[in-house]
Amino acid sequence: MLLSEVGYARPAAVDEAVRLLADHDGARPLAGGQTILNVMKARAAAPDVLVDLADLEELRTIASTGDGGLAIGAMVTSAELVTSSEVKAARPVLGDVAAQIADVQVRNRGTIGGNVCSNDPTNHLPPVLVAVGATMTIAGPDGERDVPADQFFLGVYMTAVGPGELLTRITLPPLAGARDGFSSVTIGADGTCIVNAAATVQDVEARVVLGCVAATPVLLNAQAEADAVREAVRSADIEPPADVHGSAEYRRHLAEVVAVRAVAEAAGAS
Amino acid sequence: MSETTATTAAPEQVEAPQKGFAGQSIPRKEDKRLVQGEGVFFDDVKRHGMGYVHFVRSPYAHAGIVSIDVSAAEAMEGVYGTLIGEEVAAQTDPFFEMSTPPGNEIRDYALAVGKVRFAGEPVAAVVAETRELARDAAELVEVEYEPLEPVLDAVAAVEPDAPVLHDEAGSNVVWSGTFDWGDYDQALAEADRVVKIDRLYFHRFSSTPLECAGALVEYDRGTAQWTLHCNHQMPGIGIVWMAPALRVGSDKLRIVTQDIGGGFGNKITLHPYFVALCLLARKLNRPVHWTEWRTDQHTANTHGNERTFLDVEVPVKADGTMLGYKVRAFDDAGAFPRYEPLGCIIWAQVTPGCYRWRHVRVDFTQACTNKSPTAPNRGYSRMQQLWFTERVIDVVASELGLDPVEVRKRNYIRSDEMPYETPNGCVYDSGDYARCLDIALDLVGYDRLEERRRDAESRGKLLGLGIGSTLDSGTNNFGQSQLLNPELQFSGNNEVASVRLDIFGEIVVTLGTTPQGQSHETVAAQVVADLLGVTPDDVHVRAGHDSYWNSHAGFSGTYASQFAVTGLEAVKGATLALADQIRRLAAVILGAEGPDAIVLEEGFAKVRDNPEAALPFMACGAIINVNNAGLPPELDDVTLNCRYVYRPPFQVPDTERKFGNLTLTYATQIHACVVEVDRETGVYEIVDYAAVDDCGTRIHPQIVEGQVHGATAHALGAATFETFPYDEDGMLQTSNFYDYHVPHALDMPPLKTGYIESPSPFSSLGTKGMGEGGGAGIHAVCAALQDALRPLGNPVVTESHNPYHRVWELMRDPEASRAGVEVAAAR
Amino acid sequence: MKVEGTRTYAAPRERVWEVLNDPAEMAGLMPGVESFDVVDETHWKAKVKVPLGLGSLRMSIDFEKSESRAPEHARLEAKGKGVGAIMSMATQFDLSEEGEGTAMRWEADVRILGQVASMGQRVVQPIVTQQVNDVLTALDKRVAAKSAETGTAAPAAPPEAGSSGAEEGIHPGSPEAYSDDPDGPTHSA
Amino acid sequence: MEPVTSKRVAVTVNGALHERDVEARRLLVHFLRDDLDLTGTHVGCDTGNCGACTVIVDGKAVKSCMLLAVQLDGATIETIESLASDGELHPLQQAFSDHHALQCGYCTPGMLMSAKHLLDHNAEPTENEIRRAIQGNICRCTGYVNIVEAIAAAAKGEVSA
Repeated sequence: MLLSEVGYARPAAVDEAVRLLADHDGARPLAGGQTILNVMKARAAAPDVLVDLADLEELRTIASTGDGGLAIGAMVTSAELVTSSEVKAARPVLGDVAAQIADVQVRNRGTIGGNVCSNDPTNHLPPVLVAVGATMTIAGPDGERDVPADQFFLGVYMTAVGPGELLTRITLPPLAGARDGFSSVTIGADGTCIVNAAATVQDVEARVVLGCVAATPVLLNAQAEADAVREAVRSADIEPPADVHGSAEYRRHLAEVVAVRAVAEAAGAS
Repeated sequence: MSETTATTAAPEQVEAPQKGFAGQSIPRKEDKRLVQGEGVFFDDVKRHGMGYVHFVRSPYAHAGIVSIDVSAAEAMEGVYGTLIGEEVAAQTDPFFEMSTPPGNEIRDYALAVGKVRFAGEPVAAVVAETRELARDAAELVEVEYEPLEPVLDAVAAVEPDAPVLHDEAGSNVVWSGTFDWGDYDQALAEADRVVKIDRLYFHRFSSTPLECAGALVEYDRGTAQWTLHCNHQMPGIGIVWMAPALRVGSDKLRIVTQDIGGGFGNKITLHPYFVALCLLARKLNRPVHWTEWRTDQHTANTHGNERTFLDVEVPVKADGTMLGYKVRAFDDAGAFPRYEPLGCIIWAQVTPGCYRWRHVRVDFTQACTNKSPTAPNRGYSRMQQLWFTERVIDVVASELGLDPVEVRKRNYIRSDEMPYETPNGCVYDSGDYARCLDIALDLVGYDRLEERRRDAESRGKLLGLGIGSTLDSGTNNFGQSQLLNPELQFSGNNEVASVRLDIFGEIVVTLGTTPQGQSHETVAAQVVADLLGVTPDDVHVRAGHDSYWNSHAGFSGTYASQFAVTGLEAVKGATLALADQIRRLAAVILGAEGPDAIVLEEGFAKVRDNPEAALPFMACGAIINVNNAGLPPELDDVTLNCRYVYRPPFQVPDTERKFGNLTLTYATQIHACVVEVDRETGVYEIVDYAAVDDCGTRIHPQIVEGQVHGATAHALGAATFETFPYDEDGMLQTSNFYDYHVPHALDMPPLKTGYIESPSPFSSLGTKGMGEGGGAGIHAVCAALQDALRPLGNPVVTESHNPYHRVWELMRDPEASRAGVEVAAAR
Repeated sequence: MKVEGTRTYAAPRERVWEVLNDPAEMAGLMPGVESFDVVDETHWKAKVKVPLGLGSLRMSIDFEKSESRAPEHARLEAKGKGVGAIMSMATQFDLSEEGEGTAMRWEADVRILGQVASMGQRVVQPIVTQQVNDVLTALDKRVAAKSAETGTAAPAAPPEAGSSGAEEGIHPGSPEAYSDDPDGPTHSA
Repeated sequence: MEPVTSKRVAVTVNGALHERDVEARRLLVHFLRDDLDLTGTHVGCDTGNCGACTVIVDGKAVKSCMLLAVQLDGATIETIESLASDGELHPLQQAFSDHHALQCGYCTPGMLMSAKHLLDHNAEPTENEIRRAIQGNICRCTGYVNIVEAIAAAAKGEVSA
């Protein structure tokens, strides 16, 4: 509950934030803080400096892109995703899934950027963003670079955001006739995730992404049909972690079930 | 989603229409401060110059302590001082142990001495200027350990080659003994069948009160007295543990509580932490403040008892009548016995559960393991036993193809048999289990069960109904401790209250109890108001407990479902004494014939037949306290300050036969639960739930119902989500609320409640202790799951905790669970 | 928690052995090493800052080489201590010649005790796997580099990104390097 | 700009402006409880699960153990101490008492702030909306039955005088 001593800075602009992150070894961005503060309370990991992104207004916007997609600032909260009419219109799955994150208070603070950058295996958004084919924009000392979501997640609590870099924006392509679905098994209603899956179905092709079965989301491609999805999960040979909420075997089984359900939901979505 | 339905059935025994406040759900006196954030919990108490304590805890489940170096911590700026086990061993004596050898050889101190026996055990303490600094400094304490092999299972712990936790005891056995009641061999001879179950397992969890433990401790050098502002829920017993360990008289410890954020038994054994705080306050000559955090509470405070039942045998007649049972039970006490081995006998209060089983043989062993110590936890020790009896009923019914409702009704003790003496001499005071069951079944729509099964099936779900029949035994006879250790000088029980009329006529009540949400201020005021002819608003019940100023008796505290009997009998006794004094005083002042001519109404002592002659309570208080010249000598003993100690009518049990009445009252809970299981995932949802309660006369129905809701929520949490499992290294796997999922608002099923009132013949108000319940929800969920899964190869639910993955395993491999169950022909 | 696997190197067995048995080389393989002291031939001490993405975990680690049969087998025990965390690891590897190159069969038994363990197995398990992978990836590169220095064999396919990334919360390898299969898909030539 | 390990912050709490030097590492809940003596806000866990520390910051319910006090410079905070006015209980407080929606009272301040946040944004919540609104608040005494009833009653203005 009690944090180690930590430095704090609250830059007014993205380039200043990037400079702070680059200048200080062990600096980490502080977005909503709903994961990193917990880790710091446990003193399981100790950043030396927190760079508070609260004043970076340009990271707080949700905008429709010209092609009907969405550009979401990294500091947009889960609560804002839930109520955003742009999200509802363009890619409703994002709001639906954001509504299942923890609880009201956490959704009021927790951000989309923080959720994906922490990449806790139990998080819901990483699989969704991989499934929809989002693009992650990372600002660094040399400007911005784009990383596709399926290359963004590198490990538990690790992503493609490097030293002196900052995730600023997440761009979702337009649905363009595709449909999204999501399914999860959690401990109680909206509790800690046991296994989840997100799916995007275009015509008869499904992109299925499994969460909480590995350090990073697992992307599979299959025909959008139950047996094919099940087979794709089987042949992915996942080795899920075992814990008190489920053996590796149970998670492997659930992965098939939620994958099929996510695809079915996508197929049924209008 | 939720609905609360009081059954329309008339109460079992209707007395004359209620006159007065008892029986009414009046507004709670506690609420005004609590809804405004103006309660005073221990962590809200501050003192000038106080230091914050942080405990250095063992990362190992079992290890020798080679060395502890606190020099770097002490050298840090802002650090006031430290305490280590060697100092504790020098300055204190080990805590009193209740067991017989070898269990009583165990030496338990405030900090680990020489060795650590569970992960999270405190090995040192650091005090600093701020909370954060104390933790920083704690990281600088260097402890060198020599890791030892841990033992993590009670059955394995008593094997000859198991690692031994307490070298001084030479064995991990805390207590073992055999209970043999009725004639089990004869029962076997009479039986037509014997149902055998290899293993049943009741898991480890706790009620995890939302407020963790803690204290602000002050030491007064001049008087050598400590004051502890804390949340100990049983100060009387706490002092009995602490004072001898600190080598002082009990008067040197003053325990003060006001509001306590839930206890559920988990705050009964805080004495090791508190002794460490006392030593620090004395050593550093400054107040010290310790706040336990959630992770600490889960890893190193108290857990409920974990129990394994092996080699169960149930002799059954062809018609489904069960004659009794035989079992070997292993209870896991964790690293130190502390409140144990009382759990080795408390279960015996409900030996046959709700059933007319007459022949029982139990071989009971309790052992230490390298896990967090256990302590009483809502439903303490009886819940484990009641789960066992309910599993026995359902497994036997299932194996013999009998209907679980019919089997229960056939075996339930009948209302016309009350008071009923169990095979071990306990007396069930009153109740009507079959009627409660009918109400519960009615509430969950039992008559439409098959129709609902088909409907669920059409949605890919399996529907099942389960019943949990339990008893909440209240008001312990502490003489039961002599069945464990005949040398112990405890017996009976007591509780105390003081009621007085103050100078301005205020009615002031102090209780011996230490409530943590049980509404004692309100309920005590109802009883006092009725007896003195005033309103509850006129009755000032002191909030919390202060061992200096509150009357308290040896067994005072809030535990074991007893306030409605012990607490209220004490309140009633003190109030009657006060009423008598007021009447005597008024008779003299008003010139009435005698005390019997005086009635107490609306804050006045009035002459019965002359309403004009009335003395307000304010005058009574003033006359005795400040205007007493010239009072006649017959009023010499009138103080208007009356203390009453209630002692239940207990005998010392027969230690040879382990026979006797162990509890005064038995409240009944019959729960019915309907689950729907998802065939693909094992995820299940409770779609209908009814809790029917009978706690005799209800003084405050809303509060009683609140306790029913709460006990049900605890049971449902334990059934599905809440568990304290350890990995092979002895690391707790659920040390926070992410992994130890407690029910949230969306997790709770729609709850229906019903009640009957079977007044206890053994309490003058007809009340029975209640609030703990018997874990009926756990039993009902187990039974409902077994019922739901029947079409999938009839798996047997053998564990009390059934998370989704466990249900999935039962569906996938029913034979694995069935392998341990056998129906044998009787010999 | 046990992790194990096999890998092959496009380098002679002696080369791989050299890297694995030189404490200085070892120091280069571990993530976030701040100091490394050789106590004697079989005992070393290190202070590391284990990168955990959200921040680092400092640990002091004592190493003991408990078995060594050049150039084929070695066993190493490590005991680490950090704030709220105790790590103990027993690792062993066996090298065999495989054509021009070397095959390594390895296993590591890692135990994490203390408060860090409370973060839950589903987090700790992948992190441990990840750390082991970091070491193996660094080993790949080191063997390849050493081979390049001496020109004995073609280098193994090196990972793409810079190796200092791990300390900064970015992983040096491609995403696949962090799959749960510690063998990694394709690190050998 | 250079990072600092402590900082002066100005926050408006329950209508009063407070300026304090505070360490960067200090959690908002400890700032409220220990520095400002507003002890009505409670701590029930150390992982942001239990919601006992819920307060309203700039109109939004948040868990005060999941924020640093330094993040709140310039913010407006409402705690449980602000709910009653002039000795009159807020309808939610009265409803909690009417319906026996509290036993030990430890979760109650956080629960009430979550409920207030709900009613501030949704005057006529359904039962499910009420349950979702208090999903982040753990109560270990009541099983939530009476809490849900109390919030519904307060929304409808059905509270005793």
